[in-house]
Amino acid sequence: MDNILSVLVFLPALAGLLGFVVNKESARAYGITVAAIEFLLSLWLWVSFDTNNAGMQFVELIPLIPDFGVSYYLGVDGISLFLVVMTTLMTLIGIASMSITENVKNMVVTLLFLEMTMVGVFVALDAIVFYLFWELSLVPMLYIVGAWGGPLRVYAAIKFFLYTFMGSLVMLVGMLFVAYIYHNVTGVWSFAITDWYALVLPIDYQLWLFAAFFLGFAIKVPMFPFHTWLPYAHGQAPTIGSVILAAVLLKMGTYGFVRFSLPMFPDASVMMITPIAVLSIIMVIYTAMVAYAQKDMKQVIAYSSVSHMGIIMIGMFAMNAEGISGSVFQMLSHGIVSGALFMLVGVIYDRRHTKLMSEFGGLAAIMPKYALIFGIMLMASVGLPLTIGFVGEFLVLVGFYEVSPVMTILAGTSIIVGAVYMLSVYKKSFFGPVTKEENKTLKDLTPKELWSFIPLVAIVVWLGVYPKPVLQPIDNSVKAMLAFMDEKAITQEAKDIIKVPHVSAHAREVK
Amino acid sequence: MFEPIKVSLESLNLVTLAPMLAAVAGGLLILVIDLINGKLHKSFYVMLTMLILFIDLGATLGLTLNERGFFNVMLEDGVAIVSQLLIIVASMLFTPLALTSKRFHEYSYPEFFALFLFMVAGFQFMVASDNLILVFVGLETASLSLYTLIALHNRSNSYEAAVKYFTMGALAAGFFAMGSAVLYALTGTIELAQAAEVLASRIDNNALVLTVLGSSVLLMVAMAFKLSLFPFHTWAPDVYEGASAPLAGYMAIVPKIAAFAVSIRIFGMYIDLGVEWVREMILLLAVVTMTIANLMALVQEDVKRMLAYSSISHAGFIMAALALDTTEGAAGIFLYYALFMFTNLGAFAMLWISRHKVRRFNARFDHPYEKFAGLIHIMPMGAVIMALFMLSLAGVPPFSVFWGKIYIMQAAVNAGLVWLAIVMGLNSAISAYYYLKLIVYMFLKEPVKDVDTVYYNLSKPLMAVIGLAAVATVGAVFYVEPLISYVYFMISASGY
Amino acid sequence: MIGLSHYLIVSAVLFSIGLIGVLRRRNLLMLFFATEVMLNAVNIAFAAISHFYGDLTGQMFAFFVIAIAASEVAVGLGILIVLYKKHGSLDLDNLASMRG
Amino acid sequence: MEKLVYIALFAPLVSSLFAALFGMMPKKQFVGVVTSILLGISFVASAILAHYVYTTEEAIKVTLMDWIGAGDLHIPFGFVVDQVSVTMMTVVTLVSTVVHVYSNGYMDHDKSFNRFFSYLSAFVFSMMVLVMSDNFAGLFIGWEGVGVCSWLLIGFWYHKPDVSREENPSISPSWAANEAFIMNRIADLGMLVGLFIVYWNTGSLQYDEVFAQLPHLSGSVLNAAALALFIGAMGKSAQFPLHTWLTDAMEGPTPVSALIHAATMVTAGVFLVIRANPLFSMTPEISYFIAVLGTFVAFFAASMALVNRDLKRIIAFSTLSQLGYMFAAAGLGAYWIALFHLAAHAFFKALLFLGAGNVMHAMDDELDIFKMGGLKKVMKWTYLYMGLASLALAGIPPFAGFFSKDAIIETAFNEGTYILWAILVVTAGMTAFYSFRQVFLTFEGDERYKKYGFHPHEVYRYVLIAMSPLAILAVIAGFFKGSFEAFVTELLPEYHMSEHTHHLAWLLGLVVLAFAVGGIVLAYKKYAKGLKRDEALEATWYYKLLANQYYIPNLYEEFISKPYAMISDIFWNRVDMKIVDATVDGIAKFLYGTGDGARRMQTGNLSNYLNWMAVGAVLLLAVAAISAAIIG
Repeated sequence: MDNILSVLVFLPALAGLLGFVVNKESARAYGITVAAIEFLLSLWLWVSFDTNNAGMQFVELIPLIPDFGVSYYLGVDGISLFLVVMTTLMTLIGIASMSITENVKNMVVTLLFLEMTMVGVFVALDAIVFYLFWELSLVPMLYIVGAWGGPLRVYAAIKFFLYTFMGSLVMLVGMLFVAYIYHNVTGVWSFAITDWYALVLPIDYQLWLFAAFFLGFAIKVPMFPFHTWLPYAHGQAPTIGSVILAAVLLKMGTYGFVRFSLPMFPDASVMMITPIAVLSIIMVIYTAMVAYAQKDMKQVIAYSSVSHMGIIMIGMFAMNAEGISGSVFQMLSHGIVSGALFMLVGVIYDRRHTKLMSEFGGLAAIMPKYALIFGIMLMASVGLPLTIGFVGEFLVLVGFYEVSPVMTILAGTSIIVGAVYMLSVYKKSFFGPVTKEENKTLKDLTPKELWSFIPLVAIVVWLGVYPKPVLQPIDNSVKAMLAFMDEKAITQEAKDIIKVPHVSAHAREVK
Repeated sequence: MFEPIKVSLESLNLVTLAPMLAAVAGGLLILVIDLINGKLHKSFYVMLTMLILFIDLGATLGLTLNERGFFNVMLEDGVAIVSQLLIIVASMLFTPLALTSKRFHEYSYPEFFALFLFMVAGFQFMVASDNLILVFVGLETASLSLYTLIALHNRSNSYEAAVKYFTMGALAAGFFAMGSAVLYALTGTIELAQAAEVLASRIDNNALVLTVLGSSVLLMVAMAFKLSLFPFHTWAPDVYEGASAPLAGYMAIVPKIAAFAVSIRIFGMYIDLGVEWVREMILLLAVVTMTIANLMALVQEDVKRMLAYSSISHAGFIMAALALDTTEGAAGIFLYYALFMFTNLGAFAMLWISRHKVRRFNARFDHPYEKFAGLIHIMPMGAVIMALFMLSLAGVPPFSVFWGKIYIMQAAVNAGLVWLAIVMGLNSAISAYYYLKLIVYMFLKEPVKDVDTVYYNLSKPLMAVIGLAAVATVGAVFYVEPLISYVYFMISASGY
Repeated sequence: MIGLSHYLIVSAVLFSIGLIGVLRRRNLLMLFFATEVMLNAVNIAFAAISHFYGDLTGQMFAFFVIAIAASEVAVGLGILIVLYKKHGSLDLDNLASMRG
Repeated sequence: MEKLVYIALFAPLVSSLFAALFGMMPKKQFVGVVTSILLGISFVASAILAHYVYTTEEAIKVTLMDWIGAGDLHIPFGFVVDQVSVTMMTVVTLVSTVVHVYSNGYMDHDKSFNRFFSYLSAFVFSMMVLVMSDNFAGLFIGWEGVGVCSWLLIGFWYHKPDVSREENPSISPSWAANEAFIMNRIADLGMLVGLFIVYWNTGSLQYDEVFAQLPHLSGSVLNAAALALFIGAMGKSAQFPLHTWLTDAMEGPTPVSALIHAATMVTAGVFLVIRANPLFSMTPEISYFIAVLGTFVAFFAASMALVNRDLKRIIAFSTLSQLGYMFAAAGLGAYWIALFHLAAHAFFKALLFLGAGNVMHAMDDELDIFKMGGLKKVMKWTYLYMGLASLALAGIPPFAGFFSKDAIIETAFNEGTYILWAILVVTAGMTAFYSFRQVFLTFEGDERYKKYGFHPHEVYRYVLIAMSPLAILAVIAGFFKGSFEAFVTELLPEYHMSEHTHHLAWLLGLVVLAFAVGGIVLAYKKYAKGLKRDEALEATWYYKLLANQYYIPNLYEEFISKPYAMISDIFWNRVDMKIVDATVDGIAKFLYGTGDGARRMQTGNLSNYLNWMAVGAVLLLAVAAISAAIIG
């Protein structure tokens, strides 16, 4: 099946359309089934993926608007493959664990459309197609936050939409400009990212374009100081919305950096290492402190997302394979872990209809399973070795250390400040005596809830102990990208900083 | 003694006139039929109008490219043909909207349809000539018909709208005429092609700067009025509000297409001659218009009025393409309208089906946002389609307007005006707010009253039109390619 | 000797008078007259320029302007009559139900 | 032999997972039994491995699988069993086994019995990973693993509420657990940085490869690496200024204190320094710093122990003090002596803690030694054990502590660092004093507990039996000093006293002994006959200073915790909400406001509209004229 990517993209959309016909009572089951099929398909994609090939695979290329250079161009490499798999997985688990009772059918249909856009973003190799899915993903999310959210939902939804929309329009101008240059150089219109990679741009163009793309991606990530939409969106979104938002939508921003900014503007990227690192460090420390000040459990997780995205960002700009692979791995890790944490908050919210930590306390005694899973995810979140959270964070910090020891130490405080707010959440909610009468009768996780967490826990441990199946394809593609960036860089500075690994992945297998 | 004037029919090349003649003859036919039998139902006239427009369309398609005719006043170049096609298609979309399930005053007069056809003919004359006399005549024919059509809606607001539009239109006509006079004084001709030649030799004469300035500014005012550019836009919101919804939607497209065609001819000439300030003026108008109109749209309480401001903003957006004076820019204008047409008419048609005889929600407005609250519960399909139109207008891909937007933004980038593209982008972001506001009302709020009748006016033909608009909006990605190549070919063939 | 420029100045002055009338008048009927003045100013200009160039197009334009002015008056008065029937006044300050 | 390595390593993991299966169920006695047996198996395997290494003098290396591979970085799960690690393995598994058996009795009535064993075994597994790993990353896994287990176990009784610092200096188990975790994390950052330095300069994290590369590195790099790694060690081994968590960690169940916070985990820092001795021996400045810090902590902790009234805290301070001794030895280059003291200390300190656990058990978790006294009548065996352990701790021959501690003090003399030597000698005296102050106040004198209505009783017999190996080792471990030296110096650098020192050895020993005996005698005089409180002394500033741990916890709270919380709050409420977010909203509001302003031009009045047109025309003219003037 060579066109598996198209199937992956459009199956959920088609299923969403057909979903309108499905009876209300069966909508949930329908959603789970479709998401499961989609997940299995993505697993198949992984299985049939050639892990030794660092380039694009399963490429599909159909000219769409040749006069304008737009084509329907899809493909995956090691970097995007796992983001696709994570997307389908989190959608499946999200739908399966969904606790919404109102308008379930609309929710299922919306989620399926959202899944299409998310998969689309990760497999698109044409800038316009990428942009198309990128923007479209806002719409279902707007609806999810706006229709099922909390009291401020409309404000949050619109803020989310407009903020990201604004940024991405600037990015669009950047894309158009790249296309223009490409046309000037080659005489052909093309929006294909792989074509764009071949462009060697002068420094000032690179810088301006980097800035344009940066705005689009940074708002999505969200980087400080563009992050304030996120706490609102998370605070108001229903659980499923937060899960998808944190797990997948934020990754679109960081993915954009790997897919566009780094390979297209290597020199600008190198020049921007320090500013980006500074912003990232602010994200890491500042938002961690803000998270510590929160009273609402969900807001803590929301701000912690920003903090973790800081780690991802800084790793991306390490300009060596350790850092970038770690950063991509950390995207997956953060996707799984923060998704799970939001689901966990959702569990308690369903029971108590509050997320204020002051309302809880001593939950460990009443809901031991819940406390256990929360504890595992907490540990993964603070980057405990042998959980998924460590691998990425460690690699990121290793990688960036080569660039700047001092900034690495500052970013590394993430393991301290992260522990501070996470442990404080755990202490406030789970430890201590049970003070509130209504908490004494809370039910522990139901089998349904438990079974939606078990796969996540399994992944957290599996990829913490044995990340190789995932890390190696990522690493291969990253190495290829770095080699390419190094070759393309025009300034000596960039050539010096971009580090091409000389030892291949297999050279030092287990002896 | 005067020589007898011998004009051979071939040299007149009447084919170039055929489209307009079809429309005019059709209008007359309707009047005659009404004289013979005054009791015919509006559906008869609607269908007749459709047929006449069809003939008109056929005649337009049959035109040979870049042909002149009728004492060389007709000029059927690419711009003319493309804009005529757009005008006719938009008219064909508009006409069936008369077939509402409720009766409306204006459609009971067959004159409505006759006037409508005269108006179409007027616009066609306007675009199909580079002779300022004919442009002026076409402009006035169309405008006078349009004022009447607005007034026919028979509401106190409609009269007010008609008067405002009329008065300001008369002033604009004065400006246009004066501008033509100055240009005439400058060049001794009112044919743009010849004027350009003459001007080219005189443009460096510093003594004439004032005249060039005067002519361009006067003509610009007249066109800016037609295109509803800030600060000449003031009529637009009121007129849209006073006019019936379909007519408002129509006004946001057809007169502007015609005005753009004329503007391309006139201002393209100036820019080609190296009169940079014309470009500056256009850019300024464009940027200010799209921004201010956007900001004003933010604060509207009525959907129709919001859409009025939104179409002003879109006009500003397109105006920017005019400043580029590149083939892409000119093609962008028509491409944008071709894509915008369906969405915009669809959106206004959605308002049309919810039009009530009496205002139920608000003392002043017919279509306040509250009216659409919870539409998803009342009329799910309608809400989804309206949302599609709104997203398209906001420029969310892959819906139709998005393609127009990026084409124009690309054109701006290609012309070296990256800042303009960024301004366009940011404006799109601002505009998203008010479009979203409607979506929020439709999807995220509970209905305010138990409204049995949001889809009060719905009928099969209206559903068909809206359905067509929705399909065209959603499926844009599939026809953008042929559209671009056709428009681009036509525009470049006519030398712009 | 009265030259082209004199005519043009007259035309410009008339045009300005018309414009000021349009801007200052509060009665719709007067306003219409003011626009007529403007159009006639244009006619003078056209006629004069036409004579200056020895070219008939200007005069043709003037004729068309006259025709259009006439039809404008016809349509305009029609609308005014309906308006007057509804509102009972032609003062444009009373005509501001739509705003904002 | 490989199988034995895996058995030794994974038996605790299996044990932990087995116990975890029943983690949420009511007490199951067999869980305790099975885990104890599995730990015993691990011990046996370790012992066999130790024998193997001892006899063959070769290390066993195994690689389980790849762990992380990215860029040029490749980290396998590799384990090495050599002289150092096998010593640690044996000590760890031995103490663990004893503690597991002991816990069967101690946790008898706890409703989270099963969970406790799960955590405890998980800890042992982490510790085994820590000591057995053949690379720094693996060490870090264990390092963090023990941290988490320590967190879980300190906070084991998480249901206790927070109380004020006056009431309980540790506030609550969960508070203490968090404090321990976060403080360790601070140090772990240092450790990570050490790893990064090592990796980027040697291209590997494998011990052997790294150590082989060391001679090629510059001094500053070595110093940086050594310092960073030592910062890591400071956290885990609770060295000043990261020491406060250790005493607070006493909130955990006493077996935990014995195993984790005395015998094993806290010595991980010392282990790291010993493990990385090739690095530290190349950085004399850092090593000297380590020695100085160690000496300081030895004295500093002992001083706080002098006045403390809390049974477990006294032992905790003594642990801290002994860790100081170990660092002093390691810092002075006597790695094998540090390791020897580490092992010996593990035995007698665990014994001491378990004894304290017996007392607590008897006294219904009362910890104030001022409320005890005369317990020897009911708790003979415990008295014996604790007495033995205290003698060993005080360094009285022929008990284990004498041999190990004396060697350290001798080393300080040998290195010519006489100030360190003097401090260490004085500290030895203090150690003897506070140890026996505690023993006498608890077991001798008047039976103050009766006043408070306690009914103490001796613990289960099997618990006492379980403790006996530790007691025996506390007594005899010192005798193996020679063979131990021969064994570990296969790997570690040898350390010999100079001729001069050798001559004075008996004299030096005597001085130390004199101080130790002096301390005991002083304690006996003051406390053996019963508690006579010296109000005047207790009111002095230095007494208060010591009793309040030099006010360091308060200092941390006032200058770190509270400002952190305050700044966090400011960041959130003032910066994030009022500046960052308000700017965004401000832009939106500005746009909206502009729209509201602009709509005012739309008056509805036709005359205004016409004026606008005229204004527009004039403006256009102006713009055109200006740009014409500019552009030309």
